[in-house]
Amino acid sequence: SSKEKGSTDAIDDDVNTNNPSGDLAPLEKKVKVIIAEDGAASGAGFYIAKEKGYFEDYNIEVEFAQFANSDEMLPALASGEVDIAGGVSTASFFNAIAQGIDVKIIADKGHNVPGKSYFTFVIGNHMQDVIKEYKDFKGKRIAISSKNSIDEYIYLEMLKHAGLTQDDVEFVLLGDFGSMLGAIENGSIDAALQIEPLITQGIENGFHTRFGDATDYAPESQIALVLGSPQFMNDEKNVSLRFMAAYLKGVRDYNDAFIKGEGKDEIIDIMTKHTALKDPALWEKVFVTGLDPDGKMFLDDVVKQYDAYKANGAISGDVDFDKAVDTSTTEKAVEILGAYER
Amino acid sequence: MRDEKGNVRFDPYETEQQEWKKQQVKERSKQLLTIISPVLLLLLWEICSRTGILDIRFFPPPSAIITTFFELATNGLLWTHVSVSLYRIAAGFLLGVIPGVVIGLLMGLYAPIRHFISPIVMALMPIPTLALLPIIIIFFGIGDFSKVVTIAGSVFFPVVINTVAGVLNIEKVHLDVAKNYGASPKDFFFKIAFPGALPVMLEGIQMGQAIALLTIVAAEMMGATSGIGYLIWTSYKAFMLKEMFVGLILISFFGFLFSLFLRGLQKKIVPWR
Amino acid sequence: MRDEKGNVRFDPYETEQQEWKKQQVKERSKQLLTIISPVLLLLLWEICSRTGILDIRFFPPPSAIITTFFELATNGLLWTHVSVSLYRIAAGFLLGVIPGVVIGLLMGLYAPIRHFISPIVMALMPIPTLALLPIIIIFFGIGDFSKVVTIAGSVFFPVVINTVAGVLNIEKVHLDVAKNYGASPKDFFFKIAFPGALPVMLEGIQMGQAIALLTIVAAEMMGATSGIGYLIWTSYKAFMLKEMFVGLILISFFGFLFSLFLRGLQKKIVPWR
Amino acid sequence: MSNDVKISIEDLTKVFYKKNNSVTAIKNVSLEVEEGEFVCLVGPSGCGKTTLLRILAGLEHPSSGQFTIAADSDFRPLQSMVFQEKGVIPWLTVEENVAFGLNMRHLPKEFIRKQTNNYLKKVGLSNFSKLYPKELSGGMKQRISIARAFANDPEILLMDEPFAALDEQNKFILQEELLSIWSETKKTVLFITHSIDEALLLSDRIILMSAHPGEIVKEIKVPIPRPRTMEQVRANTEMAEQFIAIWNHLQKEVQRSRG
Amino acid sequence: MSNDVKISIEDLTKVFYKKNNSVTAIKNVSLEVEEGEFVCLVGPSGCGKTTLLRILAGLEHPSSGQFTIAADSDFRPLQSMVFQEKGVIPWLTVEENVAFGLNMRHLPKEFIRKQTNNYLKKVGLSNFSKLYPKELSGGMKQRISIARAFANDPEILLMDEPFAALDEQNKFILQEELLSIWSETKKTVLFITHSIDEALLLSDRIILMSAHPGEIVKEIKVPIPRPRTMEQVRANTEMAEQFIAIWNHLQKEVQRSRG
Ligand SMILES: Nc1ncnc2c1ncn2[C@@H]1O[C@H](COP(=O)(O)OP(=O)(O)OP(=O)(O)O)[C@@H](O)[C@H]1O
Ligand SMILES: Nc1ncnc2c1ncn2[C@@H]1O[C@H](COP(=O)(O)OP(=O)(O)OP(=O)(O)O)[C@@H](O)[C@H]1O
Ligand SMILES: [Mg+2]
Ligand SMILES: [Mg+2]
Repeated sequence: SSKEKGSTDAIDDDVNTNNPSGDLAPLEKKVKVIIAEDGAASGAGFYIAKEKGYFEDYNIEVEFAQFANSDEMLPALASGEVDIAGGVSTASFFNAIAQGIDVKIIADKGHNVPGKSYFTFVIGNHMQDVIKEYKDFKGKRIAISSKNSIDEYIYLEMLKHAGLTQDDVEFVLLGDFGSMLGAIENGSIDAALQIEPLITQGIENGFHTRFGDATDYAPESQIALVLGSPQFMNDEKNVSLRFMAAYLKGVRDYNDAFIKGEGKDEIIDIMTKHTALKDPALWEKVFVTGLDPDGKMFLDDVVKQYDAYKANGAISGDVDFDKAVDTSTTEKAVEILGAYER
Repeated sequence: MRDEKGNVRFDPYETEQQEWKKQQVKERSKQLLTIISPVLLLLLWEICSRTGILDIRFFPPPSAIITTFFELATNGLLWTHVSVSLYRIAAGFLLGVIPGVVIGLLMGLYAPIRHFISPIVMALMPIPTLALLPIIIIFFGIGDFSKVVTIAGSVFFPVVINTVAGVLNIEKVHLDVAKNYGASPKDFFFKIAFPGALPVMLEGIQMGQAIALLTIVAAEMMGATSGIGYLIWTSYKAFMLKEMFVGLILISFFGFLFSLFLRGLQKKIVPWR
Repeated sequence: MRDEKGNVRFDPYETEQQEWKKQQVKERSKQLLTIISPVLLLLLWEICSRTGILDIRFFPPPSAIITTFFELATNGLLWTHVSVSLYRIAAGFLLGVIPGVVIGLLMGLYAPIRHFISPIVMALMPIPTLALLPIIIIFFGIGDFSKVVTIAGSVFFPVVINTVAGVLNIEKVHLDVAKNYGASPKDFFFKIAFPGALPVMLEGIQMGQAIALLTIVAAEMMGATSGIGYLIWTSYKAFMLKEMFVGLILISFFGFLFSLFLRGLQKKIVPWR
Repeated sequence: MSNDVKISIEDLTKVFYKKNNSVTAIKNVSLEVEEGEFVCLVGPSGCGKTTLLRILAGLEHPSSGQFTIAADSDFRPLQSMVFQEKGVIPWLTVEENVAFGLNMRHLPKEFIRKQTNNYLKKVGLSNFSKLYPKELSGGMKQRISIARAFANDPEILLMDEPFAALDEQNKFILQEELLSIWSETKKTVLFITHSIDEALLLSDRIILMSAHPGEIVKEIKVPIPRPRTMEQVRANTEMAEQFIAIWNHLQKEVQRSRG
Repeated sequence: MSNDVKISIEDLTKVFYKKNNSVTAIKNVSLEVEEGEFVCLVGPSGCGKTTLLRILAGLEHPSSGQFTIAADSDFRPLQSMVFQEKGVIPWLTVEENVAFGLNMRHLPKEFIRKQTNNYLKKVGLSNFSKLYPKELSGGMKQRISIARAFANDPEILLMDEPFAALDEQNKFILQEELLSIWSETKKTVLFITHSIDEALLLSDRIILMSAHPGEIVKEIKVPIPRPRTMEQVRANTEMAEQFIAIWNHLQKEVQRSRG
């Protein structure tokens, strides 16, 4: 797909309010950008920007490619099959980079909003009277969806917070979140690190209840990241800048809707269209993914996670964060759009 | 009927006709069983999930699944999923069957080729599709073609193995006939080897069809935006179990259909059996 | 050698011995091919990934994979994975084969049972294991047993189908013999139906074995903490491809081994073939 | 040889009924076979010989009519059938095949062993007792089938072209063996064959059947005294006449059923 | 009938060599068959009859010795074999089976059609030309095999017990048909059989072989003029003597090879 992209010579970043976008000029030729998605709500920025025509304003056509989870996107991203992907912070991700798969970390794609974590622990109904405090997790079976990943990282932070060691609890690896519902219902597991909207659906269906909030012990965890293919970020700067600007516009609408409560119906409409959560009423109840309107990430936390995986022996090789992190395009886009008023 | 001695006699023809009629009734009741059994199963499921024996949250009753089916059908989405998957299955099936047949015939006919390739086939066959997905993506990208290749890959093995077996099982006397009547290599291939291997080959193809369906979920796990496998997978991940069951029932339905279709085709293709 | 007329004559025995020796050499070179071909494949792979024809990040050279294999082997982890998986495969295999054989025999012998069960088998068979995982978890939890059940579920179908086919393919004359010599139902079952169906049944079991291996990754995707499937899946998810390939090669190796083992067993179990 | 009637068939008819076409395989067949008699049934292909034998063997129900087999002893089975080569059960060893009938009747192990060995010896298969049938030639397989039926010690023996698949020399060797066992046991035998020479060599009486519907049209007493040899059969001019008579009958029937 | 030599076999020996045991199937077989002659090869089972025929048919190499088949015409194939029932190819229709040899030689379509129809008519299969062999009886399948070989119009015909699997009545009908086609075409035929009657009915000359190693031990000219009937063969006392002579030879050979 990259062959048909626009010129790469000089960056065209003149702002002109007469442009359809109100800022940057549209590309001369229509360019197609392929975004790898896993149907998660954290792709909100992409969906909104597409539906509200922010991409179109720049003459960008986006196409979504569905993946089961973000790790599987990496080979596709590195080989240029897709231009943009959402990456959950995992050892796999760092490993791929360490082993020469060149991808760029460019913007925030998900963090927990304090007190409203979309990615947090739940406990089974049979545990409601047993687990009252974090230290009550002692001796319990806790399901996590993957090892050497943000999931395990949050899990370990929680244990630290509870004053427990890994030997105090029973770790269960359960490949996907859907299966956790069944497992927690039949008592195979006592608690799980679950994600929205399954948290809310599980509560509605009476499978589990939310337990505390992940920001209690991991307040500034970077859960997911927007990743760009190196070709896309380096060789097609005109496209990537415009893409990022449109994306941020989408993210800002999302914040307007879910944080400020402005235009919520329209956004929920878009979300039901693009994600697996088709019930608008449920959207009113879920704790949504935090998406920074300026694309800012908790980079320190990313490095901290990396160090943790490395200490665990899950990473072979080294990641050069200076090379892997490239926020320049995002910063430039924020510059053009102006900082978001919170 | 009584004969001259006054004994009761039965008309043998009538006796057999009665017998035959009884047989027919039995036959028909067996066919009825075939229809009843899935209905009964669904009914049982309905009752179990209504009475709470089955957890309704995990096992929505068939009636609810059917409602969902019609919802999906009326908004048209379902047909996209079905047609996309059918296309992929068909294309993958062909892409697996054709090389499978060609390589299988070559392996069957030429011992050195057979000895060279069969260990590779034996070694690659047990590797689960699921584990091959990343490699397939690297080679074939994330487009439709990669799904087709995934399916083709799993169809290939049973076809190749049965084709080889088919060729090796051709009766020796037919090879002698061909030789005695001076068949050229080309004639031998098309008049003896291929049709002779066909019946066993078709068994392999039938198996390949089953495997193509089994693979569709794995194939559509990655990089897809539609398809029955995609429907199942995304519905499941979003805990929309009714939609998931619609997908499962669709697969099961198509499996049934394809089996019948291939059995019919088999009768057409090998009329001599 | 010359005969009385002075013509060169050949000793027919010697001629044939020469011929036989030539044949033997050919035979041995074919066997050599069978060993050479996987070696050649690995060599090609090594060269391709060293020269960059294959992307080394996705296809680590076999030499690197072997190094990783020895690393894993020496730290003992590998044996845990292997033994856990072998246990699950064996248990799942048995749990699929035994009911498969029993139900298959019943279906083969009693037409009403066959007509009742076969549509259910036909409908359930195409449903991919991957899609059944959540249901299996709900019913069987996340322990070892759920993996065993997953494998059993996929082994069951080929076994049941081939067992039915085996029973139905028993030559009619053998049924006549049993009837004529007054076999009781029990004797009929054990002396005629079971051994008569055995050869075709064993084909199904052989297929079941292949499927058990194909399923191990799916089975160990969820709730496992060890096993070859777990090794493959977690290595893959952590982008540790060398470890993943070690797992794949192990599966391929065991697939090869099991096939040979079952073929050997088959010869023991059906010596009359 | 006593003159007791062993098999009595009365007005037996068998119709195979199908939706569109029904076949009358045999029609009003009545026949009496004496104790110890060796009767051959000869007739054109498809005339219902097998059908008649299968009815007697309990493998088929008659459409009308009945038959009785006189039982001398309560312990003996009424009848045993000698099937063709394919009737040997491939997954049983030679020994197990011969013991099959006895095993099915759950007789004492020791008795079965003795009886089996006895008949294995009679047909010359003692050295092959542990082998599977696939390792044996066609003639040897047929010996198993014969030994199995005789070992079962039934009231009567039914044989449906047991030697049809054998070559002429093997056929004769087996015919001789059959006669020798038969003369020891004096069983009543109903034997189907297409071979007139075979019928002349083996039987006391030859029953000729017509093409379908199969009816009994003629009976021929074989005049040569036993023991007979093939040379006698071939050299005897009376036999040559008999042969030609039967031959002409069969040719006529075959022509008739084809025309 | 000319006196030209059509098949000349010279000192043919075939050894089947295996690691542990080698079998000399035929040993120093020399034989001349005249143009248009019908020669039957008779011998105990396993004496190498099939082996000899397979060598002539080009399906096996001789270990030593050679043979020549005199070619009258460049267009004709040297030989065609009539295989047993199983040699009929099940996935070809009756018609295609009969045309098989002609099709393999890629002759003109029109010629093939005519030749095929001609021989289909001769063996009475015209009405069955579009059927597959499975729908036919054993006798009809054997007719296909015969028609196929004759339609191919070879220099010589080789037949390996073509009628062994048929019942006696069918066998005779086919023998008559074979003789009638043969007398029209006057092909040279080498025919294997175990049936002495068959050999006496069909052949000009009978070659007797010994049990293995297979050697030719005796030749018998059949004295009855053609056309012959089975009645003649059976009624003729000279024939009966011939029969018994051959019979005794075979019995002796069989006993010898068993002992
Ligand atoms: N199960 C059956 N269903 C229908 N028709 C049958 C069945 N069995 C036999 N027949 C018919 O009954 C007739 C007599 O058959 P049967 O096998 O008894 O003849 P046969 O005298 O034994 O012939 P052959 O000499 O060829 O063995 C034939 O026309 C045959 O087609
Ligand atoms: N391919 C082979 N390999 C080894 N031995 C063989 C082979 N073919 C035939 N023989 C042996 O050669 C001998 C002659 O066999 P052949 O088939 O020619 O006999 P035959 O006279 O045709 O017997 P039959 O009358 O039973 O058909 C036999 O001992 C047989 O075992
Ligand atoms: Mg019959
Ligand atoms: Mg032979």
